[in-house]
Amino acid sequence: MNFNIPIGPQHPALKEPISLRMTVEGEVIRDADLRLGYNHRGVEKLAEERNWTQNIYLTERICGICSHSHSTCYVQGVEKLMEIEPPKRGAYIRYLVSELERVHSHLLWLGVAGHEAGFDSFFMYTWRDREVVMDLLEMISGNRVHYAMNAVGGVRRDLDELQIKKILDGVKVLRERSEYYFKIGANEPTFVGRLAGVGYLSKEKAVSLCAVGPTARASGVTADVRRDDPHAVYDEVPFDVCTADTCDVLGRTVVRVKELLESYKICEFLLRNLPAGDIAAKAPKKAKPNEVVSRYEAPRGENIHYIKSNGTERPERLKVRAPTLANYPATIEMLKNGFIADIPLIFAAIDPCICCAERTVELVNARSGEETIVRFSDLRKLAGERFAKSPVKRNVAWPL
Amino acid sequence: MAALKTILYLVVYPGLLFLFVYSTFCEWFDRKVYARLQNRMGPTHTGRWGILQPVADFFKLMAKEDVVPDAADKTLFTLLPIFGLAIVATAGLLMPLWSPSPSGASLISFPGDIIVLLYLLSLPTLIFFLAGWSSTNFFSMIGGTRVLTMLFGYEVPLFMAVLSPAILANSWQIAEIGAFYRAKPLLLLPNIIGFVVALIAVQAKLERTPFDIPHAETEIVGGTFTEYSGKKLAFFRLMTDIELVVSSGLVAAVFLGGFGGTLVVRLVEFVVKTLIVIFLLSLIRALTSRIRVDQVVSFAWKVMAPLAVLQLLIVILIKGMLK
Amino acid sequence: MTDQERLDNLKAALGADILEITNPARRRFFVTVDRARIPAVLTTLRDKLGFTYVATISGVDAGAAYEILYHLAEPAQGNVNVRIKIPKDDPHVPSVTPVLPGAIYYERELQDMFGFVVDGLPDPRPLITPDDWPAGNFPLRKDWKFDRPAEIIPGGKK
Amino acid sequence: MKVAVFLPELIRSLFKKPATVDYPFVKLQVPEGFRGTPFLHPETCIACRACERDCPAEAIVITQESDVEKKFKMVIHNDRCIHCAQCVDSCPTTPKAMEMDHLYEIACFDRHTLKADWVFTRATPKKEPKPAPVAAAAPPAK
Repeated sequence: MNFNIPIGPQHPALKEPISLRMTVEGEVIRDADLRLGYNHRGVEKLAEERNWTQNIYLTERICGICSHSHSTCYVQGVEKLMEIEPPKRGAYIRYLVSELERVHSHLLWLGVAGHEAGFDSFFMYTWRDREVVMDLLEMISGNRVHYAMNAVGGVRRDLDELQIKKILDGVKVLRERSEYYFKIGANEPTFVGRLAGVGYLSKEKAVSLCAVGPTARASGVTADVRRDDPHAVYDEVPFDVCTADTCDVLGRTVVRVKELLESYKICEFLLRNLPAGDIAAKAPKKAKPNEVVSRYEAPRGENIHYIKSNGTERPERLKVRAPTLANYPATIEMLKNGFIADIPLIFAAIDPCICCAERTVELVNARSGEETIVRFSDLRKLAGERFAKSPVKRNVAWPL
Repeated sequence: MAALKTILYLVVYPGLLFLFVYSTFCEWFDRKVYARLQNRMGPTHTGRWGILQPVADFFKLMAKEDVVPDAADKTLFTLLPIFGLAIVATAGLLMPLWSPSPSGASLISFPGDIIVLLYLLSLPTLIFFLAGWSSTNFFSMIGGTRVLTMLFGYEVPLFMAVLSPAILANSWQIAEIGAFYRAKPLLLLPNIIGFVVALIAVQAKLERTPFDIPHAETEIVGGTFTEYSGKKLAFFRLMTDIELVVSSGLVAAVFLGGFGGTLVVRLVEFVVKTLIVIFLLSLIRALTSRIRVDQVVSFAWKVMAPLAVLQLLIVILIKGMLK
Repeated sequence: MTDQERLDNLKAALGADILEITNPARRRFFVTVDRARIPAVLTTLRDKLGFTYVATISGVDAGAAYEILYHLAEPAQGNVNVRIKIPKDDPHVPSVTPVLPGAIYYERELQDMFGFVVDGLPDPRPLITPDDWPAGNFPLRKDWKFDRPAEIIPGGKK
Repeated sequence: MKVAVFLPELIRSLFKKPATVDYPFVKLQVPEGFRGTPFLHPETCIACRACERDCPAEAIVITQESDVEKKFKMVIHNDRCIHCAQCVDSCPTTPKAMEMDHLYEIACFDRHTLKADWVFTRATPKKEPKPAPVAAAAPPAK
């Protein structure tokens, strides 16, 4: 007996709107379908109307969790277009923030995984400890979420000795915490029982469906842009690419925890070897006509920006591809033959950032308050009409 | 006059009013302990230490709009919360709290009342299933089937676990079991396995983590209660709270030596012992992650049921030795 | 591997399919090929050089014609961007999803955003535009202009 | 397989002070470099419109009041502001005419109350540096 259940666009397991339509047989998922487009803001079109500086903040707002990753990816590209090189100190600070952001994103994900598995204590503890890194980021950049650290040609804020000391202390605390939780989290039988063997994605499938980030690495694919396409500081910093071979949600958890530990190492390296000097180079207002592909390893996987300039102070085209969109085909594959109970876990395991993945369409009149009201009343009218027309049906079937 | 008195018992103590006050207090206690275990604050602002928060929640829900789905079976949909509340409140009367007569310890007390109590505690599960089913919502229906699937898991271990102290006490009356263990408190020790099994089974019956599968919000939204709102939801929530009190009262009565003495002592003992049980339940809730419904059933039959049988064996052996 | 070697590899693998090839930055290659040859080119790249990973597909409105860029990446071979040009009056493009299954969402996105017709796409439903999106509106084309309505703040005194 | 591995952490938390704060009653200090709402020091502004050009949210509008008097009006739409502080970075004057304060509780019922405006005469860049303005202007909102 098959029936369809809609997961989303509004569902407690999804913090952002996306529609997953599951065909289930009892508790087992037979097929899954995906519908995007509930969260489109038209960033790519909008970027063509903004100058290079304004676009930093626009790209930063593509995502709330990995805000630094998109703006870094964009700024890397623009720097290449303008043929400037950020000073060493600026680059170090920029990628220090990147790594701290990865720490906060992975801690957030661990908490979310705990919550999706119904393990709220784990959720509360990881998020409590995440506050440490959030406070560090707020101290460095002046804000908790949108750091606004990037400028074309470097970063906007410098670090002083006191701040460096505070970050090192914070990283130390975080490392202890992460190791402790990793140790006990990996031993809690109910938690491990929920994660192990769930959402299987074989290595071949991960490769052919172009999975990225921890999703791919948990299937044994050693793909990491930081190593594959070394840019800026990453050819100087020693770090390992973390992989797992269990191909399930447990593997993805392990990969993320290992990456946390790697990120602490990178942060410490960057801080200990922070060179003196300027933090930003002077950037011109305009860029020569050219095109550039910029890649960056965000916490969720590879970010890729394609930027084309036309000699003015605005980009001709800015194409953004966020890691979540790349992981959707793999998600569909993972969901098949899983249990309903595992939907949130499997879906959360790619660390979906729906507003990252969706940004292209300009929603008609979403900015105008009045239109929204009109739309709402229209919606109500429509709903009322539909409700009146439809005969009362009890088309339910015994699901067992 | 006697009728008036009975009505007073039913409505005030140990009936509805007492159950309402005490169950909201227990919910507050549970929430507060759960929050403190997670290093949070928990309810803080309504009343002293937020103690009135569950009451405030209840009245707020009562004032909310009540939506009945068009496709739902309206009579059943409306009656179920009332039935559910009535059932658990009746079960509450069986608690050995109040004795108009010197012999029995509860308002209604008769040989075999423990069976009736267990039966009354099974009914809410059926109510939840019907509630989910009559909502005609996919999430509710999945929740409803999960409720029933789980029932097959935990019900038998719970019955067997509660059976063993009764066998040892040689009585089917809650008050008598309590009195037996009050006389011989050392005999409580052999029942420790049964106590653990009963705690876990009660946790499952109350649908709390790790057994909150029927209304796992990240999977199936509100589960059985997805379509419920307003007064009906308030009734269901109150029903869950009273069920928590009654179940923990049952566990306390048979495994922690019951309640005895004068009215006040009896009440104090009841409060202390149920709060201990609720604390343990909260601890379990904070300790574990939700498991899947197939894992529940296999856990119940592979671990809990054998343990309960083991407990029965121990009790029978001890009984033989005592004779 | 140096960029020169990578360039040579590409030239050896693709041969006559290459209309133009540039190497503007470290590990970045832009290859222009003919529109009809794109599935064949991607198959060659996949089989000979191991490009299984398509990072994304970008459509560009380049004024006189549309362009589509297939951004492929491989750790050793670097980042290869295969460009095809599409005349504005005939926006047909063969699908590469049979070659690289991970490309399906990017191709569906292209259809929605640029109005390309991707021939042979296994699942051609709209992906991101709403169900009631008016036909013939392709937002990322340069001639698609959107007048931002004046901001009306609900409530308020002014 | 271990059971109840989280117990020590749970019990420890039970006797610890809560990690959360009772927000509206207890407030945490924001760090020194916090980016709150932007405001203008009208006496140093040279009306170069660099902030207006670079503002990603188009939250700053500068208009000339009259041609003769060099009088300008600047409106900061705090309801649109995204608090990136790019206006502070773009400001070419020393000392900066734009500055961020530490105000973060700017939610209100009417968006119009969030608009702050200043009417000022354009400062002419002088040879010798001006003394720092006395006491920052009052925070604009609320």
